[in-house]
Amino acid sequence: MSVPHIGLYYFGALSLVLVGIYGVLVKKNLLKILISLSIVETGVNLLLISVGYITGRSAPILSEGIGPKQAVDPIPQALVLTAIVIGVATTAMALSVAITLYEKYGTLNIEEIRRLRG
Amino acid sequence: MTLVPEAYVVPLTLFSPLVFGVLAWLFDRDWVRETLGVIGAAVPLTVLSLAYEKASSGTISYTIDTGVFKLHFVLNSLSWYFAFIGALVGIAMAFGLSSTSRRGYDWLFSLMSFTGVMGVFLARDFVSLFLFWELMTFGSFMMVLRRNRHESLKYFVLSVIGAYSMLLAIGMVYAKTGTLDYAMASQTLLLLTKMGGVSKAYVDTIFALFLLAFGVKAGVVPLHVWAPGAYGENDQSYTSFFSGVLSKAGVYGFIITLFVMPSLYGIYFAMGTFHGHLTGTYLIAWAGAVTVVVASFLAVLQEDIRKLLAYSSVGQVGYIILALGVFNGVAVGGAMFHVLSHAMFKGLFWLISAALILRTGKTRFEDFGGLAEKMPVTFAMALIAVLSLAGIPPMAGFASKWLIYEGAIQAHMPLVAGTIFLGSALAFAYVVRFLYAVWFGQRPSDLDDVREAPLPLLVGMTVLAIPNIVFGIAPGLAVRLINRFFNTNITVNSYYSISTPTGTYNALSVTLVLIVGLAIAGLVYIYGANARKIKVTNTYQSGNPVTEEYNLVIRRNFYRPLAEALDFWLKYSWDRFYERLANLSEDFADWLREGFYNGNVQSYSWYLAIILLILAIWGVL
Amino acid sequence: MNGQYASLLVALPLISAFFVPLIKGLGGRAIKYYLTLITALQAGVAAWVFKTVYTTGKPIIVMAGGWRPPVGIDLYIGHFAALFVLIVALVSFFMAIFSFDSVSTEPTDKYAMLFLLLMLGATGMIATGDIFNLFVFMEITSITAYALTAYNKTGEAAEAAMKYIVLGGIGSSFFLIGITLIYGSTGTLNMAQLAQLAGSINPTVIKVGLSLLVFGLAVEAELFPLNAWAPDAYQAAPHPVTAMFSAFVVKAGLYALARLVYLFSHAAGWDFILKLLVIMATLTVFAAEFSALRQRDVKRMIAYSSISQVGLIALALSVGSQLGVQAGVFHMINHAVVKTLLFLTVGYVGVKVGGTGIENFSGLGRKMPLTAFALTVGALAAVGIPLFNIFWSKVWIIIASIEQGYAWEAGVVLAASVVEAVYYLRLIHTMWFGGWDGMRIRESLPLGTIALFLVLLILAIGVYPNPFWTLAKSAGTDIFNVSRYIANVPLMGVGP
Amino acid sequence: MVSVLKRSLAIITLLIIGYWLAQGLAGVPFGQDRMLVGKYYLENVKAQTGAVNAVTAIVVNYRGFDTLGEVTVLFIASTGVGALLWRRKKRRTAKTEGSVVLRTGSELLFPFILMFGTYIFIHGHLTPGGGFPGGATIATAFLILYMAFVDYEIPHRLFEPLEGLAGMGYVLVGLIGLAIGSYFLFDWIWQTWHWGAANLGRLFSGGFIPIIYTLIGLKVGTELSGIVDSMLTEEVRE
Repeated sequence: MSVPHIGLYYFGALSLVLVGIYGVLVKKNLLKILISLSIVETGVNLLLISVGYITGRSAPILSEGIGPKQAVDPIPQALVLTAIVIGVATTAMALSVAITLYEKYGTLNIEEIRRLRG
Repeated sequence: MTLVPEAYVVPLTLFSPLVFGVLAWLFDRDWVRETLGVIGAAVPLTVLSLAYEKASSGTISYTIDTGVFKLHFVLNSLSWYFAFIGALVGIAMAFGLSSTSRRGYDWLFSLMSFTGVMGVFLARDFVSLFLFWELMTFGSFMMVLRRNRHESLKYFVLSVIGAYSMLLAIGMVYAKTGTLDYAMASQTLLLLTKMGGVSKAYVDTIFALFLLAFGVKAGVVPLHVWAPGAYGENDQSYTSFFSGVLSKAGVYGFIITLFVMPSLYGIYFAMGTFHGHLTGTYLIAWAGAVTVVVASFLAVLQEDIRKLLAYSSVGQVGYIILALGVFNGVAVGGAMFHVLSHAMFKGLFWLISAALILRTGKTRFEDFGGLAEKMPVTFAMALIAVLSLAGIPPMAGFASKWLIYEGAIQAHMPLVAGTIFLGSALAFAYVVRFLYAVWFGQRPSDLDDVREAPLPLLVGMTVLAIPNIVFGIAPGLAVRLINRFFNTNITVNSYYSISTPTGTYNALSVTLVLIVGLAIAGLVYIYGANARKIKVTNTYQSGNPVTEEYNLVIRRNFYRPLAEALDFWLKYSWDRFYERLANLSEDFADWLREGFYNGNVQSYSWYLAIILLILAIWGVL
Repeated sequence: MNGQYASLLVALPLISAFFVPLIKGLGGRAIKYYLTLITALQAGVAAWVFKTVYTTGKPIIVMAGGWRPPVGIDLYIGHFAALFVLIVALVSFFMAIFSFDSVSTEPTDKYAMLFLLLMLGATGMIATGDIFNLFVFMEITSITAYALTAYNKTGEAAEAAMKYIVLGGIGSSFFLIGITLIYGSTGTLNMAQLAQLAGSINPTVIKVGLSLLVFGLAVEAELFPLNAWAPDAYQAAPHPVTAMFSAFVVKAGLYALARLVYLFSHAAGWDFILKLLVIMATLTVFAAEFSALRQRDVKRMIAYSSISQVGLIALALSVGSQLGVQAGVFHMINHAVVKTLLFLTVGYVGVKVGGTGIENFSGLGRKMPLTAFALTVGALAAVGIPLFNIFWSKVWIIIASIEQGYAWEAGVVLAASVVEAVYYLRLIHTMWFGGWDGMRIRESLPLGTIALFLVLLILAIGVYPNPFWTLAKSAGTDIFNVSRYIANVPLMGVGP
Repeated sequence: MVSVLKRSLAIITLLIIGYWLAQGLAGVPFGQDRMLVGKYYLENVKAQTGAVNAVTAIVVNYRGFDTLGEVTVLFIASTGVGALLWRRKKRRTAKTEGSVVLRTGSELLFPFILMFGTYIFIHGHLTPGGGFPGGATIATAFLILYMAFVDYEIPHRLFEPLEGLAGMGYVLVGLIGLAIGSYFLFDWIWQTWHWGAANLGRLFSGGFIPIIYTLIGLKVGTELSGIVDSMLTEEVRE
């Protein structure tokens, strides 16, 4: 069992993911959980974009001086664009659900939002 | 044979009951429904009778291609024998239903189970077997469901357990052999066992699962608990079929596992011996013996006519299982014979109880009495049934039991033979009660205007009563039939006389002796006896005054001393055991539901984390 | 017609959904008619696609933008996708009709849009040939599902949606990490090309990546213990939506799961994933059946039953043999039919009688005879009685799993099925022999027609399964036979 | 006590999971060139799509299906939020009126933010950005108005149809591609008509990318504003 060598960027992104999951597993407030989910999403997006990075190259906009050999992988960036939007959409849905929940239950403590069980 | 082309024999036998049942359900009008139903039940009997020559000398096969599976059916002497018995009871049931039921529902499902039974008997591959097995169970289950939810649930759960064991066993057979045909599967399995391609435990499991599946339907103790309720809480005319034929499907299953699949046959040898007997079959013999004893004792103690007959059915099927387990020619021949005689006399019994319930609306012994004068024909039928069940010559019941007994002795199983004797004694005890409490003695005043059973019901009874006498006087007829598909080692001297290696039974001479004896006794009674009338209630008191609650008349608590003697054993009830098991699983279900789906999304997230953890630990290690 | 017109499967629901805001003013009823019309059109397109695929025997490869894969995204409409796209469209059509009676909560225009997009999402998930596009369609499906779950706007609905969002969110995040890893090590997202490269990927990466993909999809596919959101969502969602969840949303997840798992069948650690899936599937069946046993709410009970059937499908798909996959697909078809019928009838009772608690089903046989009859047939089919459709697929699943050496799992599944028989039996008995309050309810003609159609379908498959089994076989082969999948996709030579 | 246990359990669990993920990531070393399909894009993007920005070319053109899905997802979110927070009678929620600085500033900035957003999405094929950031910027303009004025509401009658029309426009562009080039989402402007081949790297190039991005920009702008609006309203209780 050896410590795997991963870059600092990966480490940061991965930490965000884990921190987010920690929040989901431990926090009782629904909004905090939703924020944690957003953190996870951010971490994943960062991870995705750093996988496409190639040392020493620049953004894949092929204008002056940047040819195909000088640009990083454009696909992850395109994917991240989509992933961000999906994250936004999920968060928006989640927040409106949280608003409804607060109206109906008068609380955001997830231990009290347990009418459906069994 | 030219009357029904060969290609139509099997489909007509299989599907005419179902089709006519559906028609009877659709055209739910008086007379129309009954006519359709009787026709539906009559077709298989007619077709089978016409096909006798062909089926007993060769085979008639038939295949349905559903695309998913090919369903094979074969009419040979074995399946003909069983199917014919089924069809005979079936037509009697149809006559009975004409009197006792006014519902299309009953016709639909009873004829559906008729089709199911025919399919089970004719099937030559596992899928057809399973398919029709389920159809049969489903039809009979719907009959119970209409009348009693709790009993139907019990029946259903046990049946489903049986069905799924069968399915699992079939799956296991198919997984190894790649075929579903009985013969092919068993040959391949035997080959594989010899070459070590299949472990012994695997085959043992298949064997055990099959026995479980068939044991449920045959009502082997401790899988019998559904039977009293399901037989009792039903239309009694249907019960004649249910108890007379459906339980034989279980027996037939045992026959398949024991004889049709020779590889499993080989497995008995592989399973080793126990005190000189093959362990596998010895277990079956004892399962049958226990069933005989337990069910017969319970039958004796019943106060309800339907319960008594139900337990008696279980016990009698126990005889058949026992005989199959004894596993020599004579005993197995006896088993086959008993299949016939039990179907006949028990079917008759249930039709009689149907007539009683129809005419009096009562089911408990204490409410009956003195009906012999009111329903003379039914009484005559009851006499035949009682004699046959108690195993008194010249009825069919005697011949079959005698063969089983001979077989057990030959196989050097004295204890098993002893249970047969005990069972016979107990059977005598309960039929005597049935005979006396219902037909003789004082008649309760509210039964004074009881009429004779309606004609269709009487016709049904007659259909079943005749074979009881015919096969009783001419056991050779039945044995010759059985000898065609199984080497029983029983010699048929003539229609009236059969011989086993150790003895000969000449039914005709016994009958003649019996008639002569009866005649002498009658003469003595009429001319010589100095008869004195005593009160019926006096028999047991012998002059001693008794308290009212200990007033043991034949109509009430007659065998209470026996019950007290068995007190210790009666504390243990399989029924209660299963109830407790059911409660336990319901509690478990609640625990699981409340514990796992506890409504807290954080716990749910933890489940996700745990799965990730499992994946991670697998990845890290 | 050009095969590329199969892209209408995606374009039609989309453009129709976008069109709804423009006709918002016409009122709820008009919008429901519009919804019915569009789903019918979609069913027409799907039927055409189905016919084309099954007559030519060749899959339709839709290449978006004219780019050949792996450069562009392709829709792979093979035997499986063609069949299931048709099922999706048909079920949606039925449920659109059902919406007339059962959905009265405002705003109906949004309901219609979400309904169409749910259909779109499932269609896309089934059809797509690109792993990231699968993620996008999965998100479309699940976000619509979140919204529709909460649509009734009660506290329970919001609660169920919240649980669904949290669990679905975690699942999809990890799914995306999986995609990241796999993309990072191969440089492509096309499924066919990934299947080609599967054997050569770094074993650690593929193990982690594949596990994460499976994990993410298993949340959608309701595998135990990742299915805790499912009963709540099923119970709280509007009745037609519940039927859709059970009939095709979860199927899309299962399909994706099976597709990805078999695509990577040359990858390292594949056997472990398969074993894990088998265990999870078995536990799914077991836990769900027992949870349903004492359920007082019939809709929730059927939801659990649906989950258990899904577990059975997952078991079949993950035993790892062609027969198993075929049986699983067959079960998918049967389950879609049966559960549509069950949720339709139960939902209809809920609408008409005012609740789906078991007490509302008492005497239903006389109150609403047609509905009760259909419900009974559905229940019997679900139990797996012969001559009803599920029987055949269940038999094959059991055989297939024993064949692959999973005899114990088959035993557990069957034992759990006994429990299923018990609770359905209670329902049937309550309906036909329970007390009746003397009321008689007029049943709607269109819904009765749909119910009868489904009943006849159940019986037809039950009595003569051959044509459907043939369909299921070719569809199952489509999933299992990866080399044919690769050969069918016109990959252009983008290589290292 | 339970909480401490739970926290420590969570940490241990997450460390193991993290270690496992890190192991996986170690197989994909950071900063190395592992492009396969990406290289193809970089080499052919100018010729095949007329766009300089490879990312937008991929987003809109090569992987158009993703973007269509993406647009749909956002549409779902706005619809879903609208459905969930739908009220029979509603009014704006606002605690206090914005300060003078805020109000004046937002009135002043509003047109410029709109313009900036528009700039971003019509230059999507040339510069970083595109429909989504542009749309989001536009939505910010409306968000500022919401924050500054208590009774401000977006013009619903205009926005909702516009949102639908923009979405339909996108699909229609795709369907025209199906009609002309026999592929859905086929870039007929560039591939069939070769428009803008002369001004590669300038505004009027890039095939249908600017058109789609304009539609997306409008759509995203109206949608996000709609979401903001839905969340900032509450039911009127009689």
